[in-house]
Amino acid sequence: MPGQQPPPQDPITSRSLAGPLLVAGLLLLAVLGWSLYQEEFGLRPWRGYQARFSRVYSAYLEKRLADRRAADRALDATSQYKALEAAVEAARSAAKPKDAATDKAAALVAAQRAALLPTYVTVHAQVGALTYDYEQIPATAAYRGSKQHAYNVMIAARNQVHVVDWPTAQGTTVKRGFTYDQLNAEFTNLLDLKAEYVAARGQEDAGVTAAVKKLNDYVAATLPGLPAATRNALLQKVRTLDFTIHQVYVDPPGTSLNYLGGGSLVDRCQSCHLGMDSDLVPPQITMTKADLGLAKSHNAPFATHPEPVLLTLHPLHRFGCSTCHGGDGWGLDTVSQAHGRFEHWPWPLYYSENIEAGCQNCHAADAWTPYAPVLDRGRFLFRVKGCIGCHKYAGFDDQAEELASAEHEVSNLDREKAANARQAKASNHAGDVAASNAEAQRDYAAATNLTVQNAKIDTQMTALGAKERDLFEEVKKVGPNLKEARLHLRQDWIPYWIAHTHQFEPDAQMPQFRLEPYEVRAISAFLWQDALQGPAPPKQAPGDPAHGKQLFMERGCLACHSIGEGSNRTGGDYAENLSRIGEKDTYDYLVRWVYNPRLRTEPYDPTLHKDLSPADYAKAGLPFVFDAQHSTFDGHEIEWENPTVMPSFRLSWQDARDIASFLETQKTNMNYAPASYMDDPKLFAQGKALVEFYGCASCHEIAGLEDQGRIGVELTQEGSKPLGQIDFGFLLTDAQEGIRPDGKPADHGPWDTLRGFLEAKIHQPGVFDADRYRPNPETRLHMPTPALTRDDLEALVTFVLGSVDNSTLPPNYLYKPTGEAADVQKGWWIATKYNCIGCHQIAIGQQSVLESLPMYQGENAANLPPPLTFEGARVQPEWLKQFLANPALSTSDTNRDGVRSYLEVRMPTFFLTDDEIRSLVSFFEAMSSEPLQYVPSQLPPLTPPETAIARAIFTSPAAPCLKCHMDGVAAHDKTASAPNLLQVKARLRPAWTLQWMTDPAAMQPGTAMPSGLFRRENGRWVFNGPLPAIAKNYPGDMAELLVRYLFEMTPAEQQQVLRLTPTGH
Amino acid sequence: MLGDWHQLWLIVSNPDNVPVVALIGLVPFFTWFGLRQARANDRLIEKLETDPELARTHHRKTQPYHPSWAKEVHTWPYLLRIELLAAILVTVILLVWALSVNAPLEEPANAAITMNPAKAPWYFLGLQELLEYFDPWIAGVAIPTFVILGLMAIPFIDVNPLGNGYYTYKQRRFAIWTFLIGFEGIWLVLTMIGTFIRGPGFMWFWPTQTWDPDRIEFLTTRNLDDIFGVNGKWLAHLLPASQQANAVLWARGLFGIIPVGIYFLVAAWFFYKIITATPFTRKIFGRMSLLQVVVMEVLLILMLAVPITFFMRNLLRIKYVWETPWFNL
Amino acid sequence: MKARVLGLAAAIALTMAVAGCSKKSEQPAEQSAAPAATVNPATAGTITGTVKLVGTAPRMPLIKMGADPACEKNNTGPVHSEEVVVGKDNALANVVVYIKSGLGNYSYPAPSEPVTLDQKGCMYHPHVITLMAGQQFQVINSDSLTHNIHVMSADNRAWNESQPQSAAPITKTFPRPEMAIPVKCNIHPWMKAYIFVFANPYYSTTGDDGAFTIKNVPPGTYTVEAWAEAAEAQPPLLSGTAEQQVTVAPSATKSVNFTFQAK
Amino acid sequence: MAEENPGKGKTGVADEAEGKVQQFKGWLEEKFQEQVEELKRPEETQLYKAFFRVGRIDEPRNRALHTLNNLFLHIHPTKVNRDAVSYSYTWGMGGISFYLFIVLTFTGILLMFYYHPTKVQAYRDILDLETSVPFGLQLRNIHRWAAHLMIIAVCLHLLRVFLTGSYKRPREFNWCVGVLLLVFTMLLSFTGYLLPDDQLGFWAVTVGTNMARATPLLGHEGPFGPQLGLTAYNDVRFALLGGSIVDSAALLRAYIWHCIALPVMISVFFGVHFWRVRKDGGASGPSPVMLESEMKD
Repeated sequence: MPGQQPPPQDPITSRSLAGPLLVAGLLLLAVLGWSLYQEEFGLRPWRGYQARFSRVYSAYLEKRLADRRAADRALDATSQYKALEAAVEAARSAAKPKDAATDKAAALVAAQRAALLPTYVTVHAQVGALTYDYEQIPATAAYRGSKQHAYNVMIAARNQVHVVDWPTAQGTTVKRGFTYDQLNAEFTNLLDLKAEYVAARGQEDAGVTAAVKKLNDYVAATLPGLPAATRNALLQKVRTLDFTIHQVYVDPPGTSLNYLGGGSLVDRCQSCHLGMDSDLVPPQITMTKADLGLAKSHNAPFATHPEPVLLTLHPLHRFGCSTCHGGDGWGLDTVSQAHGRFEHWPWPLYYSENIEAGCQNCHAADAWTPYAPVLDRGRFLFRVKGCIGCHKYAGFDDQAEELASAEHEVSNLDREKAANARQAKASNHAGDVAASNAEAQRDYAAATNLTVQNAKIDTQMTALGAKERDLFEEVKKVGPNLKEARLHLRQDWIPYWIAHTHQFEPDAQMPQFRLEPYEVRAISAFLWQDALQGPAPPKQAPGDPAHGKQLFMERGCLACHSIGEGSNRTGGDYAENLSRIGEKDTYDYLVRWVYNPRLRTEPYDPTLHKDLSPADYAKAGLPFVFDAQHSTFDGHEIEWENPTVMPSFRLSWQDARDIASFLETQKTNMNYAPASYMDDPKLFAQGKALVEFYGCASCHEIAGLEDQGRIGVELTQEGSKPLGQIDFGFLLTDAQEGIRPDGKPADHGPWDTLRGFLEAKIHQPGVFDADRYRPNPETRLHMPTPALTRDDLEALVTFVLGSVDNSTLPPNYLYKPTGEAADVQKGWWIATKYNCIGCHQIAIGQQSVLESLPMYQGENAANLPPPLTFEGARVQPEWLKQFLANPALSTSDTNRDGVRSYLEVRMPTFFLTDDEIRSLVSFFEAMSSEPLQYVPSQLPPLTPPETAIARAIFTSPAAPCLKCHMDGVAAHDKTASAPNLLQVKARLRPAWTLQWMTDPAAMQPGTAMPSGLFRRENGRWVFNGPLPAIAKNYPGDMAELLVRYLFEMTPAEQQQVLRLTPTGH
Repeated sequence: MLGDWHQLWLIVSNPDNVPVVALIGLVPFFTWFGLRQARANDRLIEKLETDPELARTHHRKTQPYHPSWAKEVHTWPYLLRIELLAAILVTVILLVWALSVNAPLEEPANAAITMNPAKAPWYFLGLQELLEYFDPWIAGVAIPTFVILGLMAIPFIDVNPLGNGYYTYKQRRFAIWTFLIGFEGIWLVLTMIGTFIRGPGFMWFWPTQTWDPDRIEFLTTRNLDDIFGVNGKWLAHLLPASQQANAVLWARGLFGIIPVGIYFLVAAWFFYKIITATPFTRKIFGRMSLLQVVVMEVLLILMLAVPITFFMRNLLRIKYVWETPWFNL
Repeated sequence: MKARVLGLAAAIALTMAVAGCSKKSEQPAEQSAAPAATVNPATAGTITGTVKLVGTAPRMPLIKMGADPACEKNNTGPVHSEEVVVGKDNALANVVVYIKSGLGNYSYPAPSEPVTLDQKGCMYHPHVITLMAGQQFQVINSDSLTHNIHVMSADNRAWNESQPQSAAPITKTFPRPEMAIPVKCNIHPWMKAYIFVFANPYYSTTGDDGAFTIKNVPPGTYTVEAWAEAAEAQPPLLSGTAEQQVTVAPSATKSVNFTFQAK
Repeated sequence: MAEENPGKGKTGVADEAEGKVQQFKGWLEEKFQEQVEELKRPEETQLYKAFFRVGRIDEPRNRALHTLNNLFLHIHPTKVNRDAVSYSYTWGMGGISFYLFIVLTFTGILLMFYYHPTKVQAYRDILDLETSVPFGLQLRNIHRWAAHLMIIAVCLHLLRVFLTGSYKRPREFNWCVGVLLLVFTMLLSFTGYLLPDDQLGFWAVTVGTNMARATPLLGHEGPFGPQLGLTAYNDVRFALLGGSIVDSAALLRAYIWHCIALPVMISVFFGVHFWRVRKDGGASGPSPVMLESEMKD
């Protein structure tokens, strides 16, 4: 600035920047330090986990090691151990002298070889080079001289004698000369000798090896688990654990296991979940957090897999972790990143409640997934709660879709056939006018092929026709047939039920719709007016409620239905609770229903799209009869039965009346408001629109809406739905902040995830309507509210969450069983569809509903239906087919069980289709691992003496077979507890029968059939009781003899033994 | 719903928005910083203008000066040490930034799942915002091209010899205003709008308003010819029979020329008025060749068109003023 | 200069276009330019002759029809296999004589009357059937039992249909010429016949007298062939020159004889 | 020599030995001092001179030579305008931009070691980079933020240059080069956006390249594009992406633009820019103010 005194020094050149530079430099150092820290620790939290794991796990191992050492010491003190140890010692000392001689000889050979080796190597190289020199000189005249010379040199080298200091057996060293050839020979000889001594040594020690093995086997058998030495090595390894990333790397060829659409799977989960690393925790060790003393820690991911068998089925090296569990296998920086619980990871770890969702990813086609009870429950509920009514799910009760596709296929084939015929005609014509014979022959051949093709199509169409027929019958509806509402239900009850479904029945299968009163009125009126007016079911006289109650309890109704509410509730949850059935059903209808629920008022003709009235039949000149034998009208299939899964119990009309009378007593004193509007025709159109809107026809048969498909979203791949496509409505902010729709904090915090959405949606679908201006109720979300417990809700969430688009996974990872496993899955669909598992135990460990009921406890367990765990091995497939088609095994005497007529509980008639029966038979065979093609084994016929012996055993007092087994005497059969042995030949398999007779309790614990009838003696079964004189000298297998006897049982023989039986009656 | 501060925080803390947030502070600061020095220089100029004697002897900088000081200093060490310091500081800033904020990585690319909002990187958000107002070819191609060419044209149309190499405001009022309007008033503001205002569906959300992907917006925009009811009926008589059916198109096309033409004329006159507002600017204007004037006018007119369109669309709800079958303005 | 080049190009293009057009229009003309002539009966000649067997006729096995008594009903006596049927003077029957080649471009309408194959006494009558392509071929069943007619043609569509007693005649046509199509009845395996389908009417089958006549032959030189079943059998029962060159003068009758040697 | 005086044998030898030791000590000290002195002036050592060619830098000539002789420093003149070293004038943004470019090149090369521009690998490489590559996450963060910072620095550089009128004669051309460098900087950043192959980059690039559809004459949705027979499969967007959608070809193209083509181009223009800075008279100022009254007409 002018006028001012300039500063004495130039501010630029004089000022030092050292200060700022120093500060900046220090800052830089500090930041670099931060960076290093972040790299080493901040971004590597797994180091901390590994350090901690090393600490707790080595403590765990130390403790176990000490225990093990003590156990080892205790074992060492036992006499067996000592004896075995002594045996080892004895063997050792026995082998010692020979060993010493062999070892000495071997040592000499080694010394000789060592002495020979340097010379051998040198000479070998020299001769080799000289030989090459000789060989590479051309054998022409021009080179003859040099070739000869080279030859001489080579031969000289070969013949030169090399002296070696040769060790002898006496320990001295002698000079020994070798030519090239001798060297070779000696060297080979030494090698042979060495091999010989090694073999000799092994042979000499065979005794020792065997003894040691015996000892080790004994130790392993007495003290399973890791031996102390292994444990110690492991402990050292864990103590000095190297902190590294542990990862599973799977790279199946073709596609990828991850959902990124390509490349390998990298799961570094084990970097923190160290208990899963089999290098550190061998499979013999299973430990929980508590075992490690960290029971209360929420941050100790060190336990081993809780279900080791799953790891055996899905080895880590093939499946990794995230394939089943979700999460970000790459993530290592933070827990939330590793678990994929951050915004940008579409495949977060499943929460423990939904952990089995992972199974569904690959097991989507299963009807039953072992080790996944929650998932199985979800599948069960998906059907029972009627989800399947509205939501398509590929492979799940898709007979309707299959039927449609079969029809489609038929029409395609029809078209193809017509096209073929046209083409064949054209080809023939082309052949007729073709210029050359060769061409003509080609044309004719083409035409012939097409004709044959059409014939093949015909066979296909025939098969499809049969399939269609079966499918037509297999299509079942979740809810009752509402065409019969007018005949079936009380008028006043209908609107109440629609409006207050869950008040009337808290765990109803039918979900609660959210309806305005006018909607309820319109829907009720429509259903009422739309229903058939008649012909009414036959008028019934009143029955005996007391007898009805007894029958209701005994026949097995409770396997599916429940009765009583709250704590009084007993029975299964497969079908409706019947506590208030008396308030809704009309008596006459109920009697017919109980008698045979498949009986219909009028059949429905899907081709003509109408219910066929008696008048229609009359017009066609046919009697008004429709059943399995009269399942067509005017040449096409008709719906001749109610599409319900409820079977017929083959009751008499009187029994049906009694049960119905009992059920009619099941009611409260509730008064229903009269519903006079039910006949108001003005409500019809509005009601119909509403019924269509809410998709009632998805679960019910409703006249005029038979063809309405499923109205809901297909859920087959719901678990892969991008979050962006999900409408949280006005709950998005709440979801992000973790506030549940009811205002409480959500269990897992923010729930703006697919899982959170599904949980809220299935629990209370209506919440997503909240705060929305919906002047017209019909603009609300359709989905009704199902009645679910918390566990059931999670089961359904698990099922839907796991239903992902698995097309990106390698196809061979998807569980698509073939052979037996496929039969098992197919059979389970049917077994669960008809609730076979309500009465029968089918899989080992599974419990039927009846088993849990109070009236089948204790000794009453004998009244249970038979377990079917060995059914495939027990009975012959042909017999099973007949039985499933007609469980009474009789066309006339049907009010009974075909096999065990003494049982009160009854195998009902399910009216299964041929296809279902085939599937079930294959299912039982596959469950018992029986080969698919059953060829009855030919038993050697009994000789007369054998018959006599068998009869004697059969009737001996020690084997009172006919005391329990039915024998055709009516009075006895009532109290019998086992089937008639006359059925054996047609029903059972000999192999099973033998196994059964010798130890029934092993196959069916708690059976009335006693075990120990036979004892094993010299490789054969011998009757365990006092032997009848005639049988004393029988040399053969007596159990086998008895099996053969049973397979030859005739009524005459039965009568004969009946007379002989000391316990006869 | 306003008052959703969480939403605002989400936007501001979005890693990729950090530079934009930084710009909010940096650009005004540096503008102020530069203008502050410009003011100092302007004072000096004023002083020297009034005192020719001093002007002859003065070193003519606001920087401290003494005749004994060297006019130039050695690069080594005086410049390089500063560069070193700058490099260290930049490194520190960068490392701190990198250590505290992770670069975003979202879901794997998936053409089936549309991002909502699908936004360009922040430095292109201004262009993306323009897409709301112009046809893509204008916003995405024509405007960027004109911006680049316009920037490159600046040295050739700014004939003002003053203010070369020093901060000054008074000597370059027009140039500085134009640049600041273009750079900060248009480009930066559009970028800010694109970053902070545009939410799902590229809808307009005021700050602190929740970004609701399901929000329903009622937006009507009309074309100018609709407002004036151009229907081409009167034109139909003048057209050959073959074009009768296209009368509306013709009418619209012709009609559109009117407002566009008017705008060009008015804006040209407006800018002419500005650049000839003071004697000084008239002097500068006098130095310009015809080509320079035309190019400058065109560029200025086009630049002004951006904010005008912005206001027309957002306040007057007018979509296009000129419709033709090939392009719309 | 430029204009000239353009003009040249245009000229070339035009020429090519014209050439292309004319070429196209030629093709259909060529096809329709060959009108099939009809034979002038005034100048047509005749080929006649006989077919003889030299040597001893091979013994034909007796056909045993015992399996089906109904077969025997329609036969008066024992029936022999018809591979070689020799008439008086060693005349060879069931030989087909036809013009194999040398014919010009003539069109021959197929005769409207059908050729009939009768199944009688579980034998085919006649044993050798000749007809023209497109001519109707009728099969009748005079037996009181079911036959099937299995025509094993190669160039024509093969077929196999059953004909119960007193069923309506089966009518078929053979659109393509084909020599010696075997016909079989799978129910009565001895039943055998041959069908000859010709494109022209110049064929004749010898009867028991071994004579044949081919009429209405336009003048010219032809190759005439005689086909005898037994000469074609594997192994052949007969041998002989089956082919001869024949020149027919206008309105003349040319005589040709064929001989087969018994082996 | 030790035998010279046998009488004093022992002591003589000892003394002599001691003397030798003393002598050696002295020599060692001397040498040590020398060495220390030498090390006090490292710039005088042969090693230093071999590298830097000139000695002490506090001598004016040497200072100038130091800059002149250094390949890396000779983009600078040996002397600069005394006021041009102040941040308040230059803001240092040009230099910072260049420094950031170097940082970006350095981190970019390291990142290239871990990255495959394929649909299958790209995203997974980033995941790997973030979790298991040493310093991978930091590397990526630095690269990302340096890119953003560079754009900011370039923009502020533009602002400074405009405010000081530094585009005026004789620097018009260099201004144009600078504008191109701005464009290149943005394009570099933009092409890098796609490389992680995540939703962010994918949709940003989709939005960005969709504009190219509308290029007049060159895009199939632009004015006169359809009339020229352009479709989604032959227009400029197709050329940019190597396909009609953003897919593997686009990834590869972005990678090559980002790692090879654009860096090479920007380096060339950097060279031009720096060269012109020097040829046009170094940093533009601060120049002495010019008075209106001195303006020539």
